[in-house]
Amino acid sequence: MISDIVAQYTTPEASLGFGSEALPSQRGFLSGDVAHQFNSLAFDLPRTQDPVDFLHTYTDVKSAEDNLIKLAHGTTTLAFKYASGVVVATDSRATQGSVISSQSVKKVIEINPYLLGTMAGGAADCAFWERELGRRCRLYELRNKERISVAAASKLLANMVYSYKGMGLSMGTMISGWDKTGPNLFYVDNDGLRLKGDLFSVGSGATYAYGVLDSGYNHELSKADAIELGKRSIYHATHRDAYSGGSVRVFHINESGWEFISLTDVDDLHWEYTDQARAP
Amino acid sequence: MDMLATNPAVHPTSTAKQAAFSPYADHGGTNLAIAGADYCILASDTRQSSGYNINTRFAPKTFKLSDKSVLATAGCQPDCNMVVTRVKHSMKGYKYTHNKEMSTPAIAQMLSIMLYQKRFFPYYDFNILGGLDEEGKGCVFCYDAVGSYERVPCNAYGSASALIQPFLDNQVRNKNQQGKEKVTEFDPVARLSIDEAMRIVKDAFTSATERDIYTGDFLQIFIVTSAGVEEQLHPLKRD
Amino acid sequence: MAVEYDGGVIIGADSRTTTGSYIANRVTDKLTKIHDRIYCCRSGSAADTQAVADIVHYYVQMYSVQHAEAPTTKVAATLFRELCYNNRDNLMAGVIVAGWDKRDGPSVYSIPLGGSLHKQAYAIGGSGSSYIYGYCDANYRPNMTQDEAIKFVKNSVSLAMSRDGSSGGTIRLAIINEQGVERIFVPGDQLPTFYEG
Amino acid sequence: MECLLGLVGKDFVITVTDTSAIRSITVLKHNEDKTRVLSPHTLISFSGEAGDTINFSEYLQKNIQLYGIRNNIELTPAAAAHFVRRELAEALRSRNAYQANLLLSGYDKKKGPSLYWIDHLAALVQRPFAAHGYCGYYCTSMFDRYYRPNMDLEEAKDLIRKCLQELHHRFIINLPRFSVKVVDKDGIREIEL
Amino acid sequence: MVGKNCVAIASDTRLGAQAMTVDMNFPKIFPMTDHTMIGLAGLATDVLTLRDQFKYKVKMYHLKEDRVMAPRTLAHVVSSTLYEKRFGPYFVEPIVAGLDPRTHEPFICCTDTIGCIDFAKDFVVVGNATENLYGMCEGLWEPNLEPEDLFETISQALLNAVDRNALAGWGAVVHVITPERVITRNLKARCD
Amino acid sequence: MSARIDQTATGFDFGLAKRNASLEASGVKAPNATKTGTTIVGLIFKDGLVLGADTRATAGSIVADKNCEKIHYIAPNMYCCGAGTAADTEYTTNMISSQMALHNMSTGRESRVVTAMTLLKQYLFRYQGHISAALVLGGYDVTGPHLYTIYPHGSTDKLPYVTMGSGSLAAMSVFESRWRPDMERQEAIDMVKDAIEAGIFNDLGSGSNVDVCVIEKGKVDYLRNYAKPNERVQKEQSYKFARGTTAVIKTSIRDLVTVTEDTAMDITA
Repeated sequence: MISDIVAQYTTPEASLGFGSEALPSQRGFLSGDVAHQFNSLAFDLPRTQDPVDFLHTYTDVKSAEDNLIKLAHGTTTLAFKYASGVVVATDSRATQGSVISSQSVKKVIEINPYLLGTMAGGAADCAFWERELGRRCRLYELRNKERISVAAASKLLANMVYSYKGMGLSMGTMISGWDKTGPNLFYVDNDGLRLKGDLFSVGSGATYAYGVLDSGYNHELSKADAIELGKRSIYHATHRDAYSGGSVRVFHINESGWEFISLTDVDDLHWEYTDQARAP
Repeated sequence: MDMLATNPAVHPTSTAKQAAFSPYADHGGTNLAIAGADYCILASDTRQSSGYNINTRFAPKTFKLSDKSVLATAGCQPDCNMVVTRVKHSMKGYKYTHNKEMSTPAIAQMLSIMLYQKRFFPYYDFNILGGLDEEGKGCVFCYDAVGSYERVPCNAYGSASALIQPFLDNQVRNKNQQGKEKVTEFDPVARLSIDEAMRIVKDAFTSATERDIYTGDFLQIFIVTSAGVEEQLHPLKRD
Repeated sequence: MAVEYDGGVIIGADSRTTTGSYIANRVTDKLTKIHDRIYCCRSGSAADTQAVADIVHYYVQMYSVQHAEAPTTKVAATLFRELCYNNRDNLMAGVIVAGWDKRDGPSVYSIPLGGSLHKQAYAIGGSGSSYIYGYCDANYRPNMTQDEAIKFVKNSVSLAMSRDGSSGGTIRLAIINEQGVERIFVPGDQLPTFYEG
Repeated sequence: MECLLGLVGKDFVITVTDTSAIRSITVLKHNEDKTRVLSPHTLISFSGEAGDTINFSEYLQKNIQLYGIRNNIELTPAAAAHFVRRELAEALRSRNAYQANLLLSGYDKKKGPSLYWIDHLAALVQRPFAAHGYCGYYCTSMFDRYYRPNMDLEEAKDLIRKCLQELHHRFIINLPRFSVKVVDKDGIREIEL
Repeated sequence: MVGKNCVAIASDTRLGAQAMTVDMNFPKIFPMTDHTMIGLAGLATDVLTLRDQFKYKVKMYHLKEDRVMAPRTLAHVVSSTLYEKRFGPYFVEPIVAGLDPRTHEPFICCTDTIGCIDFAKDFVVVGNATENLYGMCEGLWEPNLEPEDLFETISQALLNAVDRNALAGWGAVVHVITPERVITRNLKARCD
Repeated sequence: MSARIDQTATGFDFGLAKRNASLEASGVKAPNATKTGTTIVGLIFKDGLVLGADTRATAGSIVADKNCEKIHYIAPNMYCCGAGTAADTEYTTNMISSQMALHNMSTGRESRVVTAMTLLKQYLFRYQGHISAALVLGGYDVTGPHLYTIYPHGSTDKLPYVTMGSGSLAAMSVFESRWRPDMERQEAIDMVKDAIEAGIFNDLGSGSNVDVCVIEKGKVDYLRNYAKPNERVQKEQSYKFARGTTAVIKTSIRDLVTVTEDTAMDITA
């Protein structure tokens, strides 16, 4: 009886913060799968009638309340499959309202040597959940002694995010990689939508990227041309969309996993392309 | 489904109608950090205000975590204090578990997850974690309210961040200056001596004090070097 | 507030104007002269009541020039009523008009927020009045002497000032009768005191 | 929902407008002409509120033609553009703004072809290529990528074809037919892609 | 910005519809007299409408008074034009910069959307990157800069400020007005 | 020859109001008007009165003007400090000042403070507070020194010492504790300076310098920047750039000799 009363007034140990879970949890430190102790990341919720509405009031850009907590948003990312692999390209700008908070964000997240995830929408959401996905893929490998397929990995992410549907997560990501079936590309977003496809662009600059990407794409592109197309599409998006910019980060995936290709400042690209246009 | 047991909408929270109470307040103040080759400078003003009133002229919001790490906070003061307490608490737990001090990058990752744990009831607090990394090079990590972070050569947060940030871009990262070496992501360290950096920090804050009403009173500077953390206090305009 | 007594009227008010919780003026003169022997007490929005009082003052001056005699208190009160009633959506003005004239002798008129006009033996108004209805009903007697009337007003206003947050400061009184007008000022530290717990 | 594109070539201006007249979810008409001839070498194409666009562009048409008759000289495209902007800006004050986004393309014997982008708030700018409506989100970057100054008609038609193909490929709204008009020294004519 | 016997005025050249950049060649600085220029930041349509209005008023003044309008006078013309629309203002914040036609004394000022003039001796900033510009100018400016140095200071202030604001940039133009000449330069700015 | 000034024909034109409403509905954010947080004070002493004001104008939380003038001329013997929307105080005092000049010419007498007060109050009352100007009006006329406060809605108070603006509480604390009737000139000036400095240092909406204006019989001393307690410290270093630091695409120089005509339409056939 007493413990019930006490329990009422003490926050459960698990919610004291992720770090504190390093302490031995009730279920015994060594018994069972050690990984379980990290599973129960309980999120704190505001004690209000409608927590989602609360969050909307204080973090949504469009809310009337002069929102105090602006989250980083706005971006352009793309990925496409072609004959010899997958090209992933992103910009590197994060904006809070019209203020550019950073021009050097890493929007390609290396989940594991064979899996890449991209970041669009909430920077914190994508970074956290794709890092969590990396942890789970590693556990999968340890448990099953083989690398997880891209389809399964993207499904894991979709399910994780789906359990928080409607609570305000903002994520538009592309999971790409190489597995037994060859190159694979999936689009996953915070509504829990998961699409298998050959070519996607996500973010506020996506339409501009699509314009150049679609008109320049064909399945038999050489690796160099594919990389150039990816880079150029991002450049055009950064040029026309105010909320994209910084530099273009390009990755390429083939059978031996992903490979970092280049990080080029969009400013250099702009003057390079304008000179090109004027030259011939 | 081990995550959240029930759908948040039917969570048994109190049904009482919430008055126009807001759990957040902006207590103003500005922070700045510059990472050098072998040093890291964190500077912040100590004015705490709400609305047009000054609560106090000396309310430090930058805290020494260890000999190699300092955390600067800005936003809602109770949230800031809570974050600092929990970081210190976790660092102590880490020390007793692993018998070594947490490195600055380790603290950075932990702080990111700790902030994200409050993703649906965020701390209104914009942190800058500064110090020396394992190789003794200066490092500065800047955060948004829910844990997205990035290692940068220099950064400014708080009410005058919009004023100081471009100034740092120009003077520390040499942006838009032909012929000057740019500071890239691969080596995010300012090419400045401590003295040059200190001059820029002081000028940045006197400029911010001129134009931002929430910045002023005192300038508290932490200089992290291999010799440890040196603290300085300089006066600022009080109007 | 204002009260009729044998031979004249006593008009009195506190001296506090507030903007929110800040006392903008702690020695305000709420007894506004309309004519030689007609005064009014203003309550509600200072801007509205000042504007209305100025306009009535203007009309009353024109009246006295055109009729070569002082207007009766009734005339002044009716002018107030016209303005307050016709603009009642845009005004927040409660006025008490008190004065002495040859025709009716002493008279007190009250014009509350709605713009209606009431001739009364005594009238109280403003945010502090709700606290002293009891006291006034209990202590008012018709045909009081001048001193009794002064004591009655002083006590009533002082009681209101101690209970109502937006009333306070000093008490300003005026005795209006055939001889003319005599101003009385009661400083804040010499108010009549009562049981305050 | 409607799309307007414009492109300045070597000695001509190409203007592309969709030809669907849509009310709520139904296409009422498939060959709607969303342009008006302001003068023999000046064409205006419009998109926006049905009533406003027709009413306003015909008002312009009448006045510019009257100018031609009165002064016995054709109003140059630059002057016409500024006249349109002034009328639109003045309308902002006297009534609700005209909900009309305009592209004005013209050929001036002395200065050659020119294209003006005017939005419903009367912002005016001369552009080598321009777009109104959602097609701008797809085609602007394509114009950036493939546009060259002094393109000849064939190259320009090819670029327009690419843009329309992209719209059919990516844009949710089905715009089956487009009207393509060219303004050059010989005047205004409709061409097939 | 004020320098030694000279003033400089600079602006970005973006015309955008919210997030989409429509045009990269939309200067917001217009010459009014030989030694005076007006910068108009805000809603594009009002920028063009007011440019025509001020040009008209300056030319009429010149015809009527047979003398060139001084920048201080122009500041008051701008201010009253805006205040007339007190309860339905133009969405524009103007800057007036120039040299007095007779004494060549530098003059700068800016006004808010309803015409409150801010006479400054060092610099004035308007537009949607104002906070960034205040930070830069307060940091970089110093008195008595030669025209060439003033050009560098104002350019660096503008470029670094717009690089921190998503809705500004895409090219920049800088005018330096000295008693003898007006030097106009287009800067190589980031276009993202 | 009526001295009455026709106040009905004010120049406000509401044309754009409808357009702005629809613009703001479609998300265009209206840039804000400069507001002066402000500390303004006035007090009466033996030989006249002293007005005081700070010199900071703010736009939101940013200081727009570090040395603006808040003490406005009304008449040779009358000045008026303004707080609230900067443009409103500027234009309102300016308009009444011109009306006072006209009134002075038509009556041939030195103007009275009560006239200006009445003109101001009726003008502000008409606009029901939408013209947000909070004023401290002071002057020395034939009937002696007078000090009024005028609120945006049109109400006025006549007092021996007054403070207005966001720093008024800080300033009033100085006056309430130290004001005495019939003070000497220098003591009055010092008290006004201290009151303004109380506002400058304790209220974020006020700052920079202290302006003082002493008005005595037939004599006015407008002491602009009487005290400058907030000079900026010398910067640590100069940030002058090497010439050529900024990348330039195109340079064009216009020698101010020829006058360039606008591009008129070429009407040759």
